[in-house]
Amino acid sequence: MSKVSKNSKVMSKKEAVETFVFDGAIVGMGGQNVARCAVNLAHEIIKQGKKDLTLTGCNLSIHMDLLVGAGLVRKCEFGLGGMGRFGATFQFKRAIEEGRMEAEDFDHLTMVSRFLAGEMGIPFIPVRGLMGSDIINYQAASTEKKCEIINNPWNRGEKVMLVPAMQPDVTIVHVQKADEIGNIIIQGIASHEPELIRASKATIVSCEEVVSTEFFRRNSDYTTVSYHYIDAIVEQPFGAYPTSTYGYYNFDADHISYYQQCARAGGEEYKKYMNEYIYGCETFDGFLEKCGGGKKRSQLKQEMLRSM
Amino acid sequence: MSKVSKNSKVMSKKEAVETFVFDGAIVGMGGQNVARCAVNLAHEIIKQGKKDLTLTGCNLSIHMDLLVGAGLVRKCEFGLGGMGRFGATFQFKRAIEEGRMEAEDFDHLTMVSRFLAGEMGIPFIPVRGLMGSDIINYQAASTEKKCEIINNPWNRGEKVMLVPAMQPDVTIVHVQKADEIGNIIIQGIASHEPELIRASKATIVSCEEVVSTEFFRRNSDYTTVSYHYIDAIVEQPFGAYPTSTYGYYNFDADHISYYQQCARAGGEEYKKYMNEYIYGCETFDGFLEKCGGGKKRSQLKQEMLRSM
Amino acid sequence: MEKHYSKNYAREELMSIEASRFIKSTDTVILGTGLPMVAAIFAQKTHAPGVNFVVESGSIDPILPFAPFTVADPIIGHMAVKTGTLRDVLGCLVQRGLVDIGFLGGAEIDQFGNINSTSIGDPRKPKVRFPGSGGANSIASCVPKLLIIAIHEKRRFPPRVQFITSPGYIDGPDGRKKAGLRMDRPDIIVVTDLCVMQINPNTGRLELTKLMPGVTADEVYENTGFEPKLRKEIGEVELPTEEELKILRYEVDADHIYLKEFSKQSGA
Amino acid sequence: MEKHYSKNYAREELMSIEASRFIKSTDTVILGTGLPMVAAIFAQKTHAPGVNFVVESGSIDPILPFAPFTVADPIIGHMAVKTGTLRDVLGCLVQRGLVDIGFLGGAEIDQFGNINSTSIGDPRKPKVRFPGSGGANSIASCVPKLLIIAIHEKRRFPPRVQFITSPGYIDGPDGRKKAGLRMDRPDIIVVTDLCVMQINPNTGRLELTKLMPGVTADEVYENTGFEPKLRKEIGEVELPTEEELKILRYEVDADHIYLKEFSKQSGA
Repeated sequence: MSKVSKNSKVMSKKEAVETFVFDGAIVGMGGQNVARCAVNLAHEIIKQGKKDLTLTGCNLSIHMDLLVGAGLVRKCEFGLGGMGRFGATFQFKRAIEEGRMEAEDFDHLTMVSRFLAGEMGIPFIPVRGLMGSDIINYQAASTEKKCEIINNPWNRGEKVMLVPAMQPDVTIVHVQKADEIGNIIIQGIASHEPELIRASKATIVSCEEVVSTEFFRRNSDYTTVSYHYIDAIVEQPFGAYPTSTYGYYNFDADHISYYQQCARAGGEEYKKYMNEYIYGCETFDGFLEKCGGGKKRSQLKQEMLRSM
Repeated sequence: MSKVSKNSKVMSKKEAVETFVFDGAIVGMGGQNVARCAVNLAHEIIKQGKKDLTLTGCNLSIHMDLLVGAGLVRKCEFGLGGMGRFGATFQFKRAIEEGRMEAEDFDHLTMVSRFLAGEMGIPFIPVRGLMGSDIINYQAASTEKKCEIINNPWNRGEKVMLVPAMQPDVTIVHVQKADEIGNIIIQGIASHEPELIRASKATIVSCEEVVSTEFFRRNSDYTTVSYHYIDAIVEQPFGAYPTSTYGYYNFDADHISYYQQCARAGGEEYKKYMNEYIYGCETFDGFLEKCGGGKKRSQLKQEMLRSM
Repeated sequence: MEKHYSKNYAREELMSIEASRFIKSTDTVILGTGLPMVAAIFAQKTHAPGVNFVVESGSIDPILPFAPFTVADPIIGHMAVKTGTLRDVLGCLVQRGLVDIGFLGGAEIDQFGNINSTSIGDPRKPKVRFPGSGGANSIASCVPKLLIIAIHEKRRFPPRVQFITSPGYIDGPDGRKKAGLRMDRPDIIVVTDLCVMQINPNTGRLELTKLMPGVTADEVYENTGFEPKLRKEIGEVELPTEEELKILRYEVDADHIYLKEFSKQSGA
Repeated sequence: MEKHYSKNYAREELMSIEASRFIKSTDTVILGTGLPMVAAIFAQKTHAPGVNFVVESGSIDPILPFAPFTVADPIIGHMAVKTGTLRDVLGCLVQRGLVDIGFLGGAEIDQFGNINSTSIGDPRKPKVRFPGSGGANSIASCVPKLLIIAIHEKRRFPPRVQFITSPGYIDGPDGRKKAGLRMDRPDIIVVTDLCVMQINPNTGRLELTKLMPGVTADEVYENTGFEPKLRKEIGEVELPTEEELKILRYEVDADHIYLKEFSKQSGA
């Protein structure tokens, strides 16, 4: 059985999440901070109530916080959880402080090195960091062995830190362009995503637009990741909202701030947010309408054009 | 002292080779087979007689064979030495068979993994190959430790093959476009070059055309390697001749075949080639003129256009 | 559709066609230079239109109108979905475990399916030096199915290669496992101009499974340095059709780079 | 050119300007989010026009017209020579050893220059959870010069951080070497709104090297959880010029995202 398919992978988010996300899965998270978080796919996972998830990535942001807030996450394995000037990811923060969720702290470079080992099919990889830090002195109860220090066979006496490969069960990522068989282009900064996607056992891609395979074959120098690693293509314009998609729209500071207010308050206020903006929206397009609709969308498009 | 410079690095090949190539250096070789070999820089190294070189790369081709034929190479560390349908790299073949040159055989993936470790600043990296082969049962006399097998700390009992990082002293590479501070774009297949260049302590780039830095800043998704790794920019149209440069010109089967005939014959016939085509040409442009001049060049351009 | 078989073919041609038959339309195949390209492109143009190729130099799923001159021929990236790097192909596809078939040639192939493309004699001062591994070692180490195509000559098929560049079963059924190779029981198929040999994973040895039309087992034994066991259900290689030969001769290898022109070769 | 010094500034403003003075025009600097961006962009707009920035998210040498909101703000790639990946920046520049300065903030900074951005209390069930390392651990592990900018508060400068996220000298002059860090004696400079402290590699401890105008050493001690030794040649931070303040206020942080508007802050 070939692991790679060249058939059309275009499907609904519902089908994609039903097929590739399962209870207990390790879920790779694309995007970072206020940029290109696959919020539309996070909403769908919440609606389907896939639980006991382990989330992994570099800068886990609002998409992670939503899943944590929905009570679906048992562990995060990451470089950072937060939203920069918008403050902490409050549901994440509280879940850790209250001992309801495991946090396996690494560092961005360590995480991307682990995905690199994953995409290369090798079991571990050295990193120059971590040594001397408390990151290696604590590990989550469910982690078997976080890291290992060995002697450098080429320079005895030199200690070398090894970290294990990470191959998530399924990764969710939002990109600018994809074709129906799964070739994708990420425009602008690509963070940890090329490595993450290729390391994952399955990947669900949501995209701003589906373009032809011919487009990729005519611009083959610009393909970020080829179809070999992709399992589902979901077309969802503004799929990263309220975070940004480079070249398409800015993040929405108003909605993010409102989310942060609810997430920080927690309790009823957070439930209200979830009910109104997730459970209460039949579709992601419905969510977008509720958040300001076409007027908001053209404003965010304009803002993006100005910053390019 | 900062290791990175943003000053103009445009210089003559003479100055570039004088400054960055030294006797005994480990020289990284860009290009492969009949594509984008930095033949113009190999000619300059030969003219300057830089000796006791170790050449490293994946598919070492005519640029390597010329340096070996000129008697400047003491060792090759590589994936393959050859020219596909044009046959062996005969000077290389003979130098090994006669015990005049060390051959440290690896495999393409192993070499690129070694460059990957080099560019990442880590001391070694695992590979899944080599085990069970004779590649690990022989090593050149000058090699300290070719590879090491350890137990996987995450799966005791599983053997894992490690290979050491490779950071060449200087790499020579020919690309399509560069700016004066050293940003480069490789069009078409890029083989092992991104990793090789970033792993190297210095890199000399020859290019088909020097474009503005503005060009890179306006097309920043398409930059292959940023200026941080580059030390010299040499503008030399047809600098890969008689090998090809994608988007610019095809390889010249006639000249390659003629070279192969001379290299296979060796002795006087090879000396005659070297005298006529290298020592006898004051400049690389002079060499190009001798090889058919403008007529040949437009023929090879036409051939490239037809294959794109 | 009725098949019009032809007997006007060279064995080298049928060898390429037969090798192509082991490729399915759903396969991802990594191609070495030479005859593997001829056979694989032939497969894509005939029974396996969906097959996707990757080439070590960085070309991912190109559409090759004819067999390129080398893995670095400018045509190698033609209409690829991605023109990437060696790491993309050998690292993130082959070593990552996503490639179904590795398709190689080799200077020496032994009874265990080991391939030598390095040297004859002491590797440090060899009698004959070959080009070396290229990507072959990694490919042979990692893929679940290895397809080897080679002209059948006695010296090319010794009992034991003089240098294992790319491991087959090394020295027996557990050879790969003992050596530490994760892919410990791959399928290995050798297609020559005389026959097809396939590995028996329980013995770690090649067995004779098919003969070219008109070739006898004795003829194979005479030209082989070891004695491949005969499979019970030994078959005959299916003849090529006229259509197949036309595609091979006039589309895949139109310039006769890899296969001599049949009319010239046969003196017809 | 004569300098017109100004006394109409907030200490936070001078803190950013002072931090920027440690950046040279030839430096490659990796920028964390927040005040490091303000100070670094200020340096580029004034005395260090040639400086090149890299940002962990993958932006290489962007030209930033103003301080971005986060490391993933769409403006972060503005006019970059390459928009790449996290691996490009933290792997192939920082870990590779090509970055001169790491520029960070931190929730807690101790006398050894260790930074905590992880948690207060038992890390498995902390009293306060911070965002975590991001790229800071790798940066602090690998760069030869670490620049830290932070508001001076006693609880922010404890004798020992509760969690070493990013190692300074760990526990003394040989702390890094013992831990196995190759970059074993980096320069560490801490710029606050009260003073400048710099590491003494022979003791592995921060020393007080400069005071903000009008601030006394006692005032620093009152607001610090440890007692930084006084350097003999202790100096005063140079006042900002009117021109510098104008650039800081109206170009770098025009929307007052990072620095409060001075007029409002001072009540002027």
